[in-house]
Amino acid sequence: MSTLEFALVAFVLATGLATAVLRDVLGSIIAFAAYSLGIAVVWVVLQAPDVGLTEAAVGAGVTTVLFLLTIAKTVRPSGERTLERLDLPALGVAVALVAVLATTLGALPPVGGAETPVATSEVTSYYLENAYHEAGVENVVTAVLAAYRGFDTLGEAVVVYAAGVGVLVVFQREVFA
Amino acid sequence: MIDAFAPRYLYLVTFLLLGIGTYMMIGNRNLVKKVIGMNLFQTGIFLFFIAAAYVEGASPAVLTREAPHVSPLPHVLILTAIVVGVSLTAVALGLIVRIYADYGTLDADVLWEVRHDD
Amino acid sequence: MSDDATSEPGSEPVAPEGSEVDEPAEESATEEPAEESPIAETASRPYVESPIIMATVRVVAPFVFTFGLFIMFHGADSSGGGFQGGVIVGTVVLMLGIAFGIGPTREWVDPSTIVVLVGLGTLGFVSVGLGTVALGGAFLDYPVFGTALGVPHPSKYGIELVELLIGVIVAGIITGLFFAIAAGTRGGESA
Amino acid sequence: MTDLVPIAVALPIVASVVALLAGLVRSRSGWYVALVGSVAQVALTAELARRVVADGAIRYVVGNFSVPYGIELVIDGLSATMIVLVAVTALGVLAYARRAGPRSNPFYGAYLLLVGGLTGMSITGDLFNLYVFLEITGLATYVLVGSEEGGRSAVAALRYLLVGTVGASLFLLGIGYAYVATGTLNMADLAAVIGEDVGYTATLIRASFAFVVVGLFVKVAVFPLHTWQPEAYASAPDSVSALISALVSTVSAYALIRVIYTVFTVDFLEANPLAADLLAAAAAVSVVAGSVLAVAQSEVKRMLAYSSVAQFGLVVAAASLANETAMIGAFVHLVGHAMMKGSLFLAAGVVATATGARTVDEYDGLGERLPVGAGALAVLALAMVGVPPTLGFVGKWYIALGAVETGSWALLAVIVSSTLLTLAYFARLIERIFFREYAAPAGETGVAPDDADVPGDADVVADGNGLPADGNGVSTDDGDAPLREDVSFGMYAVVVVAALLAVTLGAAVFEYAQFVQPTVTRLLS
Repeated sequence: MSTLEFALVAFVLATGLATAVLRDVLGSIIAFAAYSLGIAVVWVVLQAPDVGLTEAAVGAGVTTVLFLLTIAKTVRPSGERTLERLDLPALGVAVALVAVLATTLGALPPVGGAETPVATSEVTSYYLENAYHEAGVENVVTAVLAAYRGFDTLGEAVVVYAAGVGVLVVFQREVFA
Repeated sequence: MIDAFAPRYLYLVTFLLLGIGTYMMIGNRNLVKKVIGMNLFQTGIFLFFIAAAYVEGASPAVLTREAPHVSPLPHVLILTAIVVGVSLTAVALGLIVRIYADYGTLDADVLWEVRHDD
Repeated sequence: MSDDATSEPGSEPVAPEGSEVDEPAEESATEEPAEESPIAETASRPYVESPIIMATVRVVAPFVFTFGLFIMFHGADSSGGGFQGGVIVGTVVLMLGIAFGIGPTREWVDPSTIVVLVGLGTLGFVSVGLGTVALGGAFLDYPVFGTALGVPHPSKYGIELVELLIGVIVAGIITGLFFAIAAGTRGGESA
Repeated sequence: MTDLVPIAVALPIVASVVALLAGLVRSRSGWYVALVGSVAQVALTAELARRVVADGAIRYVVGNFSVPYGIELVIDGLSATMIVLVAVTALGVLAYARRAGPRSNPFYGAYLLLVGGLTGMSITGDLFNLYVFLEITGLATYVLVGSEEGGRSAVAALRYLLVGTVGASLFLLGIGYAYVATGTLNMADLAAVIGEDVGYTATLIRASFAFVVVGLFVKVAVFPLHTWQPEAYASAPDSVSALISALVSTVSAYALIRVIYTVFTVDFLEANPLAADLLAAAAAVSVVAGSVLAVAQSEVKRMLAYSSVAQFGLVVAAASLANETAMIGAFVHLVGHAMMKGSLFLAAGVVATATGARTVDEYDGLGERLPVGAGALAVLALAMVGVPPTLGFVGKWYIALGAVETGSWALLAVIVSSTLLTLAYFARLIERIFFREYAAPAGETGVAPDDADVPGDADVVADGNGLPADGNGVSTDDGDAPLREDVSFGMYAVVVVAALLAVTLGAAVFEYAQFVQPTVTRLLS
């Protein structure tokens, strides 16, 4: 792992932690936007540019704007303190979860290894070999997204549509006015 | 110990993000921050998948780039999951705006009180 | 990358809005519902009236729009796709809303047009699947467009069509969510 | 033509969009679109079920790809059961929602999306695709819960959204572990790779199992992960409470069984006896805790909600036995519970609409004030308790037989005690309905009579009768129903028909058992 990668991960964790401890919701949202940008760069570093692009557009862009609109419509707790008070039961649950998850760490294949089941799987090599020939596009991610797993993508489109319908139902409207 | 840990540290980051997200959803009283926590929780899982797809020295799964390529499948899954995440966030924020219009507060503890008075 | 284009206009000008509104609302944290007062006033008022931002947006918006379309069709051979492109196109409307106020933007983009766009996008996607079935293939079986209709590179164009439809849905929903959340609730009237 | 399989998912989605768009032309037209869509969906799923009966399981790969690469859809006896149940229930609740509302077009858009999501969950043979449909279902459910006026339902919906998302995310993490260990996502392929290459005791597979099960436990609302559920059911509009209590947890429980037995298989449970024990323990705790909490409720809808926590404990208990009889019992109980609990919520809605009574105390003397509604409610409650020969009895009987066959005496004790506990909370209600005098509180006269509506509901009469698509030409004995203001004939008809079905369908279970037998045998082999 390079220094750059390490600094990046440290930045992501720091901004993630900041969203949790900042008492001011606006501060928390800004920290979250920074976190999203950081994680988008992590995706790019991990050779997932499509995911990086989406994360940047969605996490740092759309989600942040929606959060800001929401607090513009609602309230920010007044800032008598900078940091949240520590909630011990919640911390206990979080630590327990991390501890349980950490027990699986040794069993996970090393990141970046060429011999992991994901990298060597029949499915992965099939996609890489046949995407251009069967789906006619150079970007295998797009080929898998729209062709091989097109049904998932239909579901994804329906989820987006559902969010729209959902907001209409929640606001009891017929149109986005 | 370190030898076993170093190549897997990204998974540990995943777990820590899940921990932070969990903490925020339980510990933070402000509803907006709970939703931010939900987003952190989800991105933690995204990292799990993207890290699993990564191969040292490989290029993105675009055929114009030279082989070897990283596995495209986890990327596709996470693209879908990101979309799901933003949709959930949008609906959650819609609900929050409505809750605020009705109760004038976003404090989860106060809202539970209000609810029990109904 | 596109990060700057999408995030910058959003995060900056809206930020002061939050701090303005919170004061009157904070003390009503008791039983009293806050009614419409803070909502009605913010919905009608433009976000910022900075001529600089207006001018910038006027210049930048067409480029961002084109960039969004480019990303939408770009996904076939390199990174990008309908979803990302749709988000960026939707961002254009967000930018307009922030620069010129949500009210005027909403008049410009008719709310029911958005519903129609989103509906037609979703219907279109499902119809691609149903269409391949009607042409004798499986659901979402793009090569059928080639064998039955003689479309060259049927898979590629099928994928592009789907990406375009996703882009339409996403751009519409982003715009719609923006308007809906900005407008807030409308009392107890059920539509 | 097997292309009907993806159309079973596409149809409700198309109907949903049409409902939304129709709202631009004419408001309040959503119900009619939903009616047409639901009728078509019932016909479509019935046809698919007929083919499964005739030719066995249908396998379909979307996009004409080959199997582990494309997404596979599978309809066998169990998934056919689910899709028919979803379609019929959705149609039945529509008959109720005609008058009871909500009436906006986006509401029916979400309603139909829920049908599409649940159908997709039932028929998919791909683990990640299951996650996608789980989230579509989730989104639709959250907003339906939040569709009631007032802040209470919004708070409940948001809480449901947060908890439900954690559940779905844990499920996704479980998929991640399975994928990292195997490199594939197709359920059948996963089972093969896990069995041949990875092994059932690998840490990654165990972790995957744990996260998938815990994630789905949240969706099923197994104690103590049920915290979202009572408030969500209690604060939603009555038609929504009925729809989601009947379907959402039911299909999630089906997904749980599907994943445990199709992906991890019986061999996993044999290799990890602790996993099966923990499932059984969670189930037992859920049965007892759910029942005890139900007894403690004063609001009727909350009581019914806690009752679901207990009843799904029973289903999970049956699933943990890995025994054919118990598994058939689990499905009989899933279907029976869906019908009875959904109708109980509708009956509670009828009572609340006609008399305003929403708490147990307010049910005093209801038998005289509202004989049909109260009678149907009592019959459904007795069926839920498991009084022979009702549907509730047969399901529990099969599960108990399964427990005897495997020698799981502890679980048998749980099942028997569950019956007594169910009796405890429903007896309280029935006693108030029939053996207490109604003491009218000052100024309480239910809903004021305003609009006479009987003629306008002629079309609903037809739907009410069309509801039992699964045979038993029941004629609605409605002659004596004094139609009170705002309780439409359709509302009464659904509840009465469901009560009659709950009593009579028990007799049809033997044929159903024969129908699912081959699927269950294959699932457990």
